[in-house]
Amino acid sequence: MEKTLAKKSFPQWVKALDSWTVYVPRKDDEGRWDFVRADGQETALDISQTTLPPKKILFPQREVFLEFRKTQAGNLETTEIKEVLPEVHPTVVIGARPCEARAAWLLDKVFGGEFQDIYYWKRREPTTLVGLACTPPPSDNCFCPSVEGSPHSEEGLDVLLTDLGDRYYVKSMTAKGEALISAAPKLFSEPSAEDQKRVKAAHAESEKQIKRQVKDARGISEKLKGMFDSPFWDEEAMSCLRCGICTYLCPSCHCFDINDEIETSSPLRGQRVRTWDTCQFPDFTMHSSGHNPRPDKASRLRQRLLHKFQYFVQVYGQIMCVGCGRCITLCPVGIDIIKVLDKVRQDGD
Amino acid sequence: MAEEFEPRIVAFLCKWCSSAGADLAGVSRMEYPPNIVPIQVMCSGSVSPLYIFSAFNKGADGVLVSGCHPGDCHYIKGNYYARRRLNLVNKLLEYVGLEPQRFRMSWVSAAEGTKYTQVIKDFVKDLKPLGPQTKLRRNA
Amino acid sequence: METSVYTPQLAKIIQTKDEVVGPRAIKTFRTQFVNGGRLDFRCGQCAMLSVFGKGESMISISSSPLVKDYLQFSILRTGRVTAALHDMEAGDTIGIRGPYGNGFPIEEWRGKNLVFIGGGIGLAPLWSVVQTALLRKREFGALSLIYGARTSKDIVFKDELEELKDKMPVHLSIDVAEPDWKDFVGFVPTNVLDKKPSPTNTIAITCGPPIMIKFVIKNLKDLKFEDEQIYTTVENKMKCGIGKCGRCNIGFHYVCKDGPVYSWAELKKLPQEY
Amino acid sequence: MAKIDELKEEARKVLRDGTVKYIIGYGNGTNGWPAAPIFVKKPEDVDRFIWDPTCVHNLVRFLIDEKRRKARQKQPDKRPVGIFVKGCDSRAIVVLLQEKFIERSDVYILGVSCEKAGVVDAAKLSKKLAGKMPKRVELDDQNRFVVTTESGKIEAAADELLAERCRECPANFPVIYDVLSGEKVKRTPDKPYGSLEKIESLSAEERWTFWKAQLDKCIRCYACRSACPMCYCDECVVDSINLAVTADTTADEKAQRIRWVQRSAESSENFVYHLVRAMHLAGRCIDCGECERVCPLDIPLRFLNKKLEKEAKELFGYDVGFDASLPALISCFRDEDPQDFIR
Repeated sequence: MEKTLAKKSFPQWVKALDSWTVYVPRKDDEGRWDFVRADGQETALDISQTTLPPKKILFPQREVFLEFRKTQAGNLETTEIKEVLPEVHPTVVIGARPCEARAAWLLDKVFGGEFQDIYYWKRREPTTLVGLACTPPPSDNCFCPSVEGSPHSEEGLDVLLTDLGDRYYVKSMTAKGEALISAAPKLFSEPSAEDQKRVKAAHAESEKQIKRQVKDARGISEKLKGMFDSPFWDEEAMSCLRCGICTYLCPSCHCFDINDEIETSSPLRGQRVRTWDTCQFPDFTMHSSGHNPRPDKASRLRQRLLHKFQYFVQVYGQIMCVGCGRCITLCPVGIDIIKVLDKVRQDGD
Repeated sequence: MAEEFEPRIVAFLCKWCSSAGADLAGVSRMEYPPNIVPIQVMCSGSVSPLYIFSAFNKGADGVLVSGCHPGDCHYIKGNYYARRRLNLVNKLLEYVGLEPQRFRMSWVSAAEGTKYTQVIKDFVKDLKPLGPQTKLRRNA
Repeated sequence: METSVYTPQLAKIIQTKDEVVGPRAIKTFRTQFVNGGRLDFRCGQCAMLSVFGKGESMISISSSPLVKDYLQFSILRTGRVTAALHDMEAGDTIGIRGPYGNGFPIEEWRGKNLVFIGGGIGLAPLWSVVQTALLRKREFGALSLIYGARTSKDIVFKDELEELKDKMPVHLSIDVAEPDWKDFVGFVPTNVLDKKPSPTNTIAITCGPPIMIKFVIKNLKDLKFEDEQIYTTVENKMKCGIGKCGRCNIGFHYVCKDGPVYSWAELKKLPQEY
Repeated sequence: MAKIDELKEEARKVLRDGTVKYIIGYGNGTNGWPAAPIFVKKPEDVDRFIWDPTCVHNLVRFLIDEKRRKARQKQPDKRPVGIFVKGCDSRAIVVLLQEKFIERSDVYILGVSCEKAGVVDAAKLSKKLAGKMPKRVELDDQNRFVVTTESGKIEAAADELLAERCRECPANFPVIYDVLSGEKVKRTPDKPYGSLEKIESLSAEERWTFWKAQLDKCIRCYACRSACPMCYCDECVVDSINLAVTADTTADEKAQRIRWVQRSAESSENFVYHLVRAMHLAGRCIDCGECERVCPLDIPLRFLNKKLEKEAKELFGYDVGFDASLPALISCFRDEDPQDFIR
């Protein structure tokens, strides 16, 4: 279903979605974007570069798996566990970037398959992603076309909005998307032939405005297979500080840790909790004996790149990186995976 | 009578004097509120800021560190180090907005049973109006 | 109501046995599910044991799948969860979820001789397939076991090994000579060279510390064993057990899901990341 | 800011005659921020070094990695490592020397004085350029920053874009160096702790709401800890298992290790982490501002450490990073240390 929505009636549309929990991107006074609950002050959608991608809504940093307690009756001690499944209200994320929705589409593959991760799906199924095509690209480090995405890609999205100046061109790809439109049908009108021509032009133009690119990503993926032991990684990781920015802020990074967190120790009461984890920290792979298969930052930079550009391709057939540029922009020491990948392509030995 | 709020205080008592002062108060059957959870440490200088933050994290309404008067320290300098370090902890807690009455340091010698009970009484009196400590507390 | 793959079933420890005492303590546990839980598994598969309040730990199931009334785990005391398990006695409750891992491809080994080569706690994962092979003795060729530990006190399943001696040749070894030790003295890989198992129509399965596996495989190659005839298990840190938390990978393989059992032919192609 | 041409010659010389293993400095970054740390081993690569107001990183952090690398090698190369330092960075070296973490012979210091100005504040510049990235930033002779972006040049008074720490910098020239470029312009900031007043003037409740709102943003990516030259513990209070596990660490040691901070990024856990880190930096933090710069959520962490630096100065008259022979702040005392808070 394809419609158009006047920009000035965008706030009414958000208000009309009152049976959903609506998230919109908002800029705080330090100029940092983040997804926040809509509170009626939305005017129009801006091209936004949120620090934390919508991943924080689908795959939150903390998820309680189960609660455990020990109860003492006389000398009989019983252990009880109670599974805690999230009850998630139907949710809409407006203003997600097409690359972030593409990352959600990749996470669907990881958390689906033979072992379904019910905590992820309890949040993913009721969530509708409304994307805004990137005309122009939100960051100077965007490179989605190089990794089989585009500023107007539709994977993972339920609705794609394209800014045509005074109105949005609304394309809904799924039933979930159509439900949002039918929540306020009178705000939408049929697209004219002129609109359709302009939206194609806008999409074509948006691809030209992408400033950075990785040539032959699939070729690099092949070449990476033979580079496990190369000293290349030591030189590239020399300035790495081993922090977790590049992975925590990446829309497609999904590694996590599971820990028991104690509220009271006797009688024992606590929760088993999933939290984000990163391959950049040493205790991610450290054995109880102290042996660490990935002992230094070079092996961890190699893991981050191989996982995204080689392992994921071998297992799921897709490149895991969606080209949003966050890890490049926010790296404190300027490690730039585009530069690293180009070096792999040019002289990877 | 409404259930009156009883603050729970974690008290790090130096083994050589404050803890002995507490024993003296007990032996002399002095009355003082039962709100403190005493933790005996070898010296007030050995109380790490981490213990204090962790006590507040686990729900303490007040934290007391009680050591020997300057000059009485069994290890000569322990209480001088504590004085400097816990002064910084006090300033930092105040700076992030924790109610200043919640953290207290005192000198109580082994002979000052009465002073010990007075410190506890004052501390409980200060904490009662504040209600439970919810700021740094872990709400699992 | 669908339940999560991460939620363990509750189980009671019905029996514990101290295999090894001291700093490298090993204890064997037999567990039974409470309120009708069950877990069907294949030899060499593992289960994630939960000690609530401490965490989880991936342990291989050392009882045979043909034994239905209990699950047996032999655990080395090495960290937070395993130390908590060692402090438990019969009647305590733990959580078990699984089974995880690909397990030994025992059906493919029909009609072949099986040589089990274990080191220290490595005998635990092997024990499941040893017991199963014994219970289905007619389907396999000759069975034999080469097992070693640092000292005679570090040998696990001491009584069971005695019984095993009349069912198959058992070649024990300890690293350093001891007064009343009559069997082989030296490392397990050297014991393998000494016993010279013949590679014809034989599968060698080895588990133990990585350094031992490395040299056992080298020696087996010297004895003309083909890569496809050598199987081993790989140890990596695991948390989810179902190939999602991202930490246990060697190359694009997730050890918890695609492993931990590998033939040397497959493992050779993967990077040295274990 | 002083030029580094003579320093480059010096760098070429020491690399050519091998007295230095490699040199840590600033080169051109590609991620949109002009400067990025580089490591030069060969004399002909010395021309890659640049020096401009975007050289904000504190390179002393890499001396920690160097020490760890040497500890892992069987026959480590004992030659010193060259490093470009600003005034604040040099004070970080003094603290590492004070704590005997490195030897003076481990490091060959190329000092550059900031003279009249200092470095730009990344957050202020990004706000001024509305998110766009600067191509080049220079300081002209009227002490104004000239910022070149792809859509032309912008000028701004130094004061507007200068990093907070530079405005309050007690000594914007290296206090320790082997070679120095630029004069030592002594500048006494009128209010050395001026930036704290904004928070100190708030009431207790307002301060709490401020810090709770800020620390609730924290996602525990530990960039602040990773960037800090003073955070070099092998085993940190927040790590889930101890990192310093060796083959002979007993099971009991690992099992009885107390988990002081939970892994969840909950407000209570974030507070314990940041408060403990602030206390561990008391009298050691040289206010290089890296913790604040690298934080992806812009949490004003510098204010935590600056507060303790101010207390250390006012309560105990303790200056950080100027004298390597001084004992650490909390392992010394004076009889006249205040004790009014003890009752």
